[in-house]
Amino acid sequence: MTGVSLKPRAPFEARVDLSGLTPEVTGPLSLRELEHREVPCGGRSLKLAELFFVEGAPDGVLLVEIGDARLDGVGAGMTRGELIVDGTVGAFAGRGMSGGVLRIGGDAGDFLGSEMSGGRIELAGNAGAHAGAAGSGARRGLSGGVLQIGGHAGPRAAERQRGGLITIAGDAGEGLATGMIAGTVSVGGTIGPLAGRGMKRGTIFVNAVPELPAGFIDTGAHELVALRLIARRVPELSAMLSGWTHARRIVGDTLMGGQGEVLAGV
Amino acid sequence: MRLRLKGGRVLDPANGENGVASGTVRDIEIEDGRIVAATDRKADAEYDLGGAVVMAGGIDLHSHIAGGKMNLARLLMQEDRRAFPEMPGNFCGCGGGRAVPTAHATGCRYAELGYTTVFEPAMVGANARGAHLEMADIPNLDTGAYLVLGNDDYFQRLLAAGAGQEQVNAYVGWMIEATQAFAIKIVNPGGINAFKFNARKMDLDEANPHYAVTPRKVLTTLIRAVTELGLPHPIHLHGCNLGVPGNDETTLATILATEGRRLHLTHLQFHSYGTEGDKRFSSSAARIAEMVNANPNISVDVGQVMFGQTITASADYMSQYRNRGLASPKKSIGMDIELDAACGVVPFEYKDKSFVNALQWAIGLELFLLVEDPWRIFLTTDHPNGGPFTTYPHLIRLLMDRDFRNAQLATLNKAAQAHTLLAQIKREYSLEEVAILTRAAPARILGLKDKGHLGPGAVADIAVHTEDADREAMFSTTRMVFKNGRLIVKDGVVVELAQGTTHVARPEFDRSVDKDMQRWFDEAVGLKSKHFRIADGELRHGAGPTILKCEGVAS
Amino acid sequence: MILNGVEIRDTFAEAFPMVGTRLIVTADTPEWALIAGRTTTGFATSVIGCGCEAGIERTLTPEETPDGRPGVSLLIFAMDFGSLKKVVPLRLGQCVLTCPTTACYAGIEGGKRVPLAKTIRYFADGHQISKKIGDKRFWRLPVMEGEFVCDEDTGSVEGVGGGNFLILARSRGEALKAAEAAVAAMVQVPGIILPFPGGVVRSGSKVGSKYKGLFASSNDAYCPTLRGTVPSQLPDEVGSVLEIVIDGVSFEAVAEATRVGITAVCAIGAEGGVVAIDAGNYGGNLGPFHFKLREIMQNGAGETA
Amino acid sequence: MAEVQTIHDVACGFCGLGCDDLTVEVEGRQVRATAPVCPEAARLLRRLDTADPMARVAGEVNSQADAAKAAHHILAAARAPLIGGLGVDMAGAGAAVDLAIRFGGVLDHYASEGLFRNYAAAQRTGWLSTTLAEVRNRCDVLLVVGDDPSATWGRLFERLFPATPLFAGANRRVIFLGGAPGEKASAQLAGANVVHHATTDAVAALEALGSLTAGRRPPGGSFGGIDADTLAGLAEELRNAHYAVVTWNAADLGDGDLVAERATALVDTLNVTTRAGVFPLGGRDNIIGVNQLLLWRLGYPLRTAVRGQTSSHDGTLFATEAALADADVLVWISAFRPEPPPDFGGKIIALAHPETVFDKEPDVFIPVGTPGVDHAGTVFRMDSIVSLPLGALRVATLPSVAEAVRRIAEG
Repeated sequence: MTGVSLKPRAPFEARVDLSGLTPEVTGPLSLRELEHREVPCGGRSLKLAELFFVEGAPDGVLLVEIGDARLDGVGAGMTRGELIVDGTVGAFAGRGMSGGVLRIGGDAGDFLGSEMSGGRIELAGNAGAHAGAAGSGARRGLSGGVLQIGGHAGPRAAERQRGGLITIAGDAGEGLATGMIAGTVSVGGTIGPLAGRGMKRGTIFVNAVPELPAGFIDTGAHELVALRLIARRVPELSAMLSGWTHARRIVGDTLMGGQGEVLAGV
Repeated sequence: MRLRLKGGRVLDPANGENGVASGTVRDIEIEDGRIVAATDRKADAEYDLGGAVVMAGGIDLHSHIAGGKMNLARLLMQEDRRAFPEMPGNFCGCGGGRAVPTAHATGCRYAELGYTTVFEPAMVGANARGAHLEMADIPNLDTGAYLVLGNDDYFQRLLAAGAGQEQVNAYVGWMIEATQAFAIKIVNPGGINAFKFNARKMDLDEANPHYAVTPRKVLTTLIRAVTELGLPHPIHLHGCNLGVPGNDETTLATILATEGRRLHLTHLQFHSYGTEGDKRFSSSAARIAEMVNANPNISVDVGQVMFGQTITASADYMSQYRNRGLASPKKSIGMDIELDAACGVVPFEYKDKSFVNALQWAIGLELFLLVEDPWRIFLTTDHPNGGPFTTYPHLIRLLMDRDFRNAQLATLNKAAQAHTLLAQIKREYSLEEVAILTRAAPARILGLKDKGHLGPGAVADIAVHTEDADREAMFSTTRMVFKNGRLIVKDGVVVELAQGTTHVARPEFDRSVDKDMQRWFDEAVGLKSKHFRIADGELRHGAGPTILKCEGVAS
Repeated sequence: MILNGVEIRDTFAEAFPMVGTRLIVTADTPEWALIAGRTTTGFATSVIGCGCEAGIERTLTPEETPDGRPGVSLLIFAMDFGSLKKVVPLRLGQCVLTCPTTACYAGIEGGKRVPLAKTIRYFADGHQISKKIGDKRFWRLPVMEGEFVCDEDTGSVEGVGGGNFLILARSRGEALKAAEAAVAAMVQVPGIILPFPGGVVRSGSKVGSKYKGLFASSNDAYCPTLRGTVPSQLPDEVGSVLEIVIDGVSFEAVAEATRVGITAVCAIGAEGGVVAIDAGNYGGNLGPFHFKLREIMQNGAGETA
Repeated sequence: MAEVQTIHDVACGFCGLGCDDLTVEVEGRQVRATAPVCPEAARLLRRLDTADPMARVAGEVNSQADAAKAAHHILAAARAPLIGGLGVDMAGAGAAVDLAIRFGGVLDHYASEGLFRNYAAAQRTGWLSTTLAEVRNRCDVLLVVGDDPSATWGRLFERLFPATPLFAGANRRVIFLGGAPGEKASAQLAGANVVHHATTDAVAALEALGSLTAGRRPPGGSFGGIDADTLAGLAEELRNAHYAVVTWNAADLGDGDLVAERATALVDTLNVTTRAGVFPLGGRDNIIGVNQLLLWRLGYPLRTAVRGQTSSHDGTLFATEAALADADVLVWISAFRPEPPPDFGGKIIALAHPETVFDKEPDVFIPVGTPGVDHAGTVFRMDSIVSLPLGALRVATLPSVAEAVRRIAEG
């Protein structure tokens, strides 16, 4: 095995925050140094070794064996390297990440990839609320990179998204892309109410037109060259868009003077 | 409790002592928190200073350390807090921040730089209780606050109605006492009030749209009030047109308006801008310094701009609203406050490659170097408006080391370099001058007789620095800092927390004003005047203030 | 050196540095892509009068283009980067934006950026939409016909302009036939264009003029009707000369095109009326790129001076 | 019988409006407020001559000292405490932060939901706001978004609309966008020109109003159920106002965050040409004061976790409901009212109002006095600027939160 592996000694009794413990940080440390590194756990801070078996050889890869829904901040602040979680993670996975790859085998809690600016997150399961969104107090959600959600996404995914790409293979919850500033989000499944509310710019790709706020205006179906371009240039969207030559273009949120669009394949 | 600090080179300009120049060392003796004449009695503790430089604890007479606007700044700039957490250790307050440090971090970082007294220069009356609660949580520092006055509707109404000076004096006295203030600050005289009536600018002789009162009238009336009430510190003035190119004329006119009465011009750098050159922005530091030099009634602090991210917080909502578009990151808060004042909070990043920012930097240094009397100019960055106070050691080196200064200058925006005469200024501050700027002179202008010096009777607030040719290094780390005779910092690190006191001034005034104040608060403000008033016991967790009784000069 | 009866003269073509860029223009049909390509590269024979030299590099199959539609690849060269930044948006705005069904993409990744939609997006009057994929941005401009899709910018290369060779033939008909054969072969070489009409120039020039203010004038040494009246390069048997001028993205591309072109001409040989291959130069002092004909024909490569 | 003592100008710390002109009658241990007082304050100030409950540990009556010891033991063993409720005065808030620094834990106030909805605007873009005395005297057009706030702040319109404002003039305009004003509001606003526009979607109505105010007419005939022309008329009124104020209660609005954002944007637009401010409602049980204290002590607002000499803040993860899911100990502090702790499976230490009725007996119950009734204290008003000294109305027999917490810390 290459890289460092963290294997929880037992299910966590409180939330553990791994923010900042990224491959580029663990890489230069010896196993012993890593074991002594303190991480917040509930109301205390504990040494990593009190929570995990720390094994392997430090390099650019970090592996978390057996996830835990109380494990927050996995890959938060990552700039390079690779972080793989075999199971489920808690909140803020990949928050503020600017590079590298984060792969999560299970589900993720709230704020997955929030304020992310680069790199790639691949989530196999479902994401909680606010995936790719702006965290509390932050002005912008995901502004670059790719966030791929294999399952469903909770409410307010892509809120205040500023750029980059979010793909949701399953359903998206209420308030998708609320206040979206720019960027692209695609949803394979159904979409909850009030998607795109207050959206300024950006694109939401959908298979069927969802219920949209009053400020959205249907401009009809159009043959769009851009669809062909995106289908070829963006591998993450090829499967969804490759059959599309025409799309229904619904522009909004005009109530706020927005020029975003919902594009639905026809 | 008797302490003896042995073998230090004592730098005490207030008492004319310069052990650095003479090379002589001597002991300093402390008894129960105060400096006493040397005895041969046995001390409870002795500290060998090994020839290090000994000065009185630093005094910052203008640094925004408490009050509602600082909390708004914290709320708005969580980035600052997150980026600079306090280091864990025995004296960690679990807070942090650099531009707007938490109360605990403020007290600790100031102490580590050898400062022991800091004044909050813009306390809004409506928020005074909150400001005092916050100051009580600042360890290691004695504090005090200047009350923002002159834009309040009560005062504007008085002037509009042609009230006599006695009536004004009574009001000012009442407000000082009610808010537990130490001095009077005027921010954009009348401008904040005018902004509430939708005026967007206010010159010295421009009439308030509602009251028809001019800033000149506000200024001269309040100068007279503090003089007649006998407040130790003159009016602390943040003048009209802050930051506006061409405000140099306003500043010069303001100095003339004093007609020889004492006035302190704060963050003068922001008020020394001309309109020459292609960019219509130029340095008027030389003109203004000349005027300051010629008028011994004027004292100033600079409000030096230091490059990097900071956040600006001011009662001057009119100016802050104007600067709102320059916010970086792009967000800002403004607030009209209680018929009293206002505030504006705008994050700002001073960039060395920006023409305007680089020139602001140069203008500040020009002022420092061209104002001749070190007893009338004080070292400030208007923390955090020009930059955080933690940049002081760097600033001191800029003043003391011409080569360093010119090397810094050479890296700045080229056009700005061409617009400053800084490179030609040969002056370098001496250690003694720095001690005057940061200790002796502020104590004197504040009327704090037992501070800023090391003579018998002085409060034993003492900073010990190991001499280093690199003045930034020297002032970045203190060897020892004593607060009231207790060692609180050793080798640059806090080793104990001391509870400071809050200085307040107590003038005599005609108490018949109270009846009118009650009516005003009942009818206009919608709050009982007695609840506006702050009791002594509300300060410093019940310890109460340190009161400086003022003797009025008026009959 | 004599190849199939054709003398390869011991001389060199002297070429200059130019900056160039490549655009990929697609359309719904190959015909419309070609129309867009021709229009965009029209009136672009020589920088002297056109501001740039441009041509269709080749046509592209749908599989080769970013949006999966038929397209053309265009090369545009100018004397300096500043001019290139001016002429490209101008031609894009007048000839591609206006042309039905087209889209325009960057054809070169690296180098200094030449604005495409970055400049012409303002045509959309605020309705332009941008999309960033990876670090590449493209724009969508609403137009009457639908949407015009265009990359934000394209890269540029320091290329070579003015590579050339001269075909000295017995007659005009034979010269033209040889030149056509050369062009047909040369257009297959990637990275080059032949900016003159049909790839051929009949009015080759020399530097300078007797008239003030003219920088170039008729290459009298190669004009058959002046033989004897001026110092001539033409033996008696030569009745007509045609030149092929080559601009390319690199020295190698131009050298290769030169080789391919001369080879095609030599294949026609003396039998087809070709007498000699010559090249235009200015004594080697003006342009840094020297394409030595004999070396190219011997080694298949040249060298820089 | 003790004689009845009438105390005037009593300050009230319950709803955040900061009324300080209450009259209270005190008779021995009994306390009752007389006019002027709102029903809520009257209820919360009322005290009967009953004996205070004793402290309890696991349901057994115990001394305050032993209860403090038991609480100390629980906290010392705690892995993830939540210090919640936080209905305390400033001294109590300081003690709660000390407790968090000592034992670690998440700090949140039980009424913080509205605060954080407002922070969606205040922290992200900032806002231009105003305070009570400014609204009272300057506001000539008041836009009230959502339901009539008088239900929560009984004297709000009485405070905002005095008989003779300094500047606002006679014909002050109040626009209710949402619920209709109730009887109380209508009475308090008798001198003002009141209109009501019901809306199915306050956010959409505000968005359209914002666009219209900025001079953009959005496509569509009605927004949130309000006719576009009506909204255009309101926009005109706002633009012509000398000092327009927008107020709302984010805690009460499902999309409170969006209301705060849209109101902020509207006020930003207005300030380009005239003056305006937002006046967000809130402030129950000194939440604003506690939040202020956290900001200057920890640098973060409520919903902050302290652990191992660091603190971190998150408006979602450290909200009471979310934090409870992971907490093992709940320190429930509610001194202003008998607010019971939320349903929680772990150990509960309740520093609570003596009349608190618990669904489940807490592990430790320490009854505490009420600031402004049993002991003096300081509370902040909803605008975060003004704070009020609360006085003691009777002799305290219960400790203040600050005292109780100090005893717990000492063990």
